[in-house]
Amino acid sequence: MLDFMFVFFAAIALAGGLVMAFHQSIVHSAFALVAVLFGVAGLYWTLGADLLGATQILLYVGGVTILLLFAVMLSTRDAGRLAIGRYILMAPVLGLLGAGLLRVYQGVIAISEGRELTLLEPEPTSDAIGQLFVDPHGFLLPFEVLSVLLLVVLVGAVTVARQQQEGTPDA
Amino acid sequence: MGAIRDYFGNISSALTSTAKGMGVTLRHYRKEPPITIQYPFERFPVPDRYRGLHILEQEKCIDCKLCAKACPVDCIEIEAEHHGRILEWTQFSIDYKKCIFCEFCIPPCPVDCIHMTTEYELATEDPDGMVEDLLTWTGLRPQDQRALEEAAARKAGKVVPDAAASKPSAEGTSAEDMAAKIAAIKARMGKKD
Amino acid sequence: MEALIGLFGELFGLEGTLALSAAYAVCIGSILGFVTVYSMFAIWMERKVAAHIQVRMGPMVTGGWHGWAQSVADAVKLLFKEDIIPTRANAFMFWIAPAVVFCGVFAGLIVVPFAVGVQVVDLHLGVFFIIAIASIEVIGVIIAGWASNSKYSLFGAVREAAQVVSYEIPTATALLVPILVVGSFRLNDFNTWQAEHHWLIFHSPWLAMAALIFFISSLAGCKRAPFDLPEAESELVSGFHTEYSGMRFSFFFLEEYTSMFVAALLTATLWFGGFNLPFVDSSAWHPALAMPIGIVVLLAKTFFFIFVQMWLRWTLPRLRVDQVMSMGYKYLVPWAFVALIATAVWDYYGWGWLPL
Amino acid sequence: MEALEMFTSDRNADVYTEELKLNLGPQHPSTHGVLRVELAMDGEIITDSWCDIGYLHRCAEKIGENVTYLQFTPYTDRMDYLASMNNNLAWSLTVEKLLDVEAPERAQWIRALVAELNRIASHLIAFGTYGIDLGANTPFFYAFRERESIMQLLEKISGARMLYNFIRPGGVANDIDDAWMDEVSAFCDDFEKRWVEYNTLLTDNFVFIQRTANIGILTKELALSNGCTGPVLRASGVKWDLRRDVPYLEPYDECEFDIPVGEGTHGTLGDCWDRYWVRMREMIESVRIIRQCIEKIPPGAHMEKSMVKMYKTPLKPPPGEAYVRCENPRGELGFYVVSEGGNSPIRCRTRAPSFCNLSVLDKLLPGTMLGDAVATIGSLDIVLGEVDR
Repeated sequence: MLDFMFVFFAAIALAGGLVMAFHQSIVHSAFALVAVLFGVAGLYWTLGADLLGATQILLYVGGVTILLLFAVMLSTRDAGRLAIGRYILMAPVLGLLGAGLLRVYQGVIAISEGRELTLLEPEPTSDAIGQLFVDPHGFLLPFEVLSVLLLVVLVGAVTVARQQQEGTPDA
Repeated sequence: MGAIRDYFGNISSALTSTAKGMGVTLRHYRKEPPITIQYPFERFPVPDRYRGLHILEQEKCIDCKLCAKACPVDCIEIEAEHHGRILEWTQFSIDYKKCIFCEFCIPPCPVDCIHMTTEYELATEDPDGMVEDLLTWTGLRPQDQRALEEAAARKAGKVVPDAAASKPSAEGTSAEDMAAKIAAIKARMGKKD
Repeated sequence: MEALIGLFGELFGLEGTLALSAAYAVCIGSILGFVTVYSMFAIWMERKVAAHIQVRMGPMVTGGWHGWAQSVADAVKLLFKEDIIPTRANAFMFWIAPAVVFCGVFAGLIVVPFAVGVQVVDLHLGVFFIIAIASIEVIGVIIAGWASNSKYSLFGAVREAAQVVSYEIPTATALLVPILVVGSFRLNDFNTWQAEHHWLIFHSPWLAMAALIFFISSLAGCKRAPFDLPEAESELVSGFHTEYSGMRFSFFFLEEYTSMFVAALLTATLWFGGFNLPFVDSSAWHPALAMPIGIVVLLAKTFFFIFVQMWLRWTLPRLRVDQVMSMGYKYLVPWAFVALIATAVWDYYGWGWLPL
Repeated sequence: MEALEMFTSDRNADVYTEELKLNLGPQHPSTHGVLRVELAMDGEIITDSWCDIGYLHRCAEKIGENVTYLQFTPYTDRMDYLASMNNNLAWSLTVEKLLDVEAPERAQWIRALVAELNRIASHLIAFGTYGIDLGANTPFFYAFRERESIMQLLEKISGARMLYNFIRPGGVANDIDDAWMDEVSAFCDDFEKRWVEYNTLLTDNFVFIQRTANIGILTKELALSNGCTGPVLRASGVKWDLRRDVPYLEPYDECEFDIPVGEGTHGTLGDCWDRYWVRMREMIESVRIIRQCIEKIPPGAHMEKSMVKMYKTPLKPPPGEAYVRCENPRGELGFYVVSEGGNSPIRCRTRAPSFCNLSVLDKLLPGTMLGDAVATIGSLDIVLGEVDR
């Protein structure tokens, strides 16, 4: 069952990725990104990282892509379609990158060869993650530092937005 | 400080006014009886003075066309041929597509022959059916025919064939029905014959 | 779920993946059936509640008794209605949007415990899963609004996106408060905790406040009045589903009523004792007795909250877009955090509140 | 308002959101008929608006020049179809002025009574539909419940539910009896209780105040320069009511009543809430007038004797002109008629209050949000039958 689910979610992610890369309309690409993120979330889930999967859906599918869609839909009409031709020069670079990635995968496969791969029944991870977050010997400090960073970012965003407002004429 | 007071004031007024409003709606939900009725099965009583579809007392009508003239929307079409005092009726129709039920056709009538009933359902699927002919008969009735023939015969100097047959007779239930209806309308409207 | 798998094994000799698939199919089918029947009932109920509040009678003819079959008749009508896709709409996206919208809310129901053992998956991430999976619905609405190629639809979709994404914060934060007390995401743990102790709504004033905040922000999540801006009838005609008709439109309807159900059910499960009766300890009862009573109790609580949602809808005017936002960010979010922190302190010192 | 303007994007900036043209109407749930408002939107904020009227134009004025004076009475019903009595009244007064006759005393009191009843009915519609515009559906049905009582009362004396054609040149069509007046006073008692309920439900509701206070502020200067009248003008703080200033019926001279004006209770003077609240208080004042009418109504004829013949032979007023204005629920309704001595006027002109009130819409909308546009249109309380005529 789980391996079937793995294939299923991987297919969704892959198909979404292909559509995202090759579709002419940027809005369609954004929607395809949703499929990719959803597929990846499913992969996390099948691999036992259920909290990560749910967070992925909550934050990326339900949050980040919506901001992205906002930006895409509300921007000017010219940005709606991308000319692929303009990026043709980048093809060699991308090709090299792809080859490198293939090599990496080859290495991974070589390492795992001969080992028995078993998909484990997912274990609850939320308790452990929660403990780690509030454990002084775990990730409490990075967690707090990140919170402060996010707070700073938030305040900064508000400040920037306020300054722009004051700058607008006829306010 | 004003801002803080506003902030908490907003919260409290939002909660209290919502609660009060919900109290009103809950009272209606639980206590107030519905004011609507199940229309085709039950109806509101129509007041006596209601201006509904017309009814015509054809025996009385003298084809003076005053009602048609009074009509603001020209919805009344009257056509009749006069044979002395006898009328050969072709048409007395009201186009209910046009009629605005203003009642201006009622007061001008010198013989008080057109009335409005309390009938108000005039919805139809057939627009042509909206032109209603108020006539109970068209052309000449047999007794009128006979009376005319008599008159013609008298004019020509001939003998009258049969006097008894020319008497107008109350015939058909529809005429009786209508008389009853009109009497009822008159009683309602407080008019006297 | 396990019981079902066992049943399939016994009856048909199914094993392993096959039994699992069959059990899933049965579960999903029954939830789908439940959702459909529930939605029809809820729509009928909504019309009746609205009518009685508004001194009317509502549907009275179809089906005989108080027009109970009105929703069935409507559903049949919607099924047979011509499927219209606007000429300049994006056909594929237009086609897929209602399904996406419905999936998100529908998937949330699989973790809900209706009674002891009546649950598809006893996911330990229960509450979190519901919140996460429900956020997919926003994508569907945006697709619908964008693909309809109508300005009203686009307005509705943008409003929906902004509103639902914003209100996810107070919703999730308010949900964290009972989670903090119980110490688990698993919905069943809430039932057992509340059976052992007391209903969480009586735990402390902060939990009551969290319940209120959750209820208000879940209204916004369900696009119910006074937060029904995405489909604000007087402003946007019908919002993001302006161009939809027939079966596709009914999917949006199903979604709205199912999300109402999920919100009401979460309120009932997390704060109001779930399937536990008040003052009665049902944990020792025989499952054959506890199960139907549990289902009835939970549904009764749920429908009470659905009734409150309807009652609010027919009482309040609609807020404006920016007011919805400022309400979310200025009032609900801070107070949700206050409730969270206060609950942590409260529980740390183990203060009591009501003599329970 | 200024706060909102800050959010509108700067056209000269590198990045700005595209302007969106939104057609509010002609078929739209909140335009109260077939009004089309073209809005230029910057996100949710309206940057510009154009009002497009004429979808309901029926040549009412031209028809008035082709039918007799009496025959035009039912046409006036159909202008402001929510306040037919008041329209009939204005037209009848115009014709009477032209003929230089005056309705009998009892007819004048009956006229005032039914006109005030109809004013309540009209304001109830304004109140109910305003609720619907703002998303509260329930007050609408409560308003219709009371309006239904009024309609049944008026139906009893006139024979029609909405287009009464009751007040005619020379008097009123039928006399009223004591039983009917008892019903009216019973209605008044009931209505005052309901009115308190309305306030609980809508007027004092926090969300409602948020949606209407400080929205669509109509300054006194703008209202006067655009010829706004009625509750729209009074809400801006101008105490001008023809019933008090130019009493065109005897009862208005003799009855005691107040003229509610806007006070800016929850925001700025002349905002949507003020307009709404002026209407609400006017209903109570109308109830006061009705009570006094029932008390003081004198006996006598309900129709001028010399005028009865108008049903058979068309009225032929002497050459001349007449202009009469009346305080309708929506403002000053004026009829201007020029006679050359024939059956029908050679010039018939209507000063429609809704039309003048609507003219401020384009000035109120820019800078507000889409939801406010709906609130503003609703608070002006227009009837498209009268705007387009």
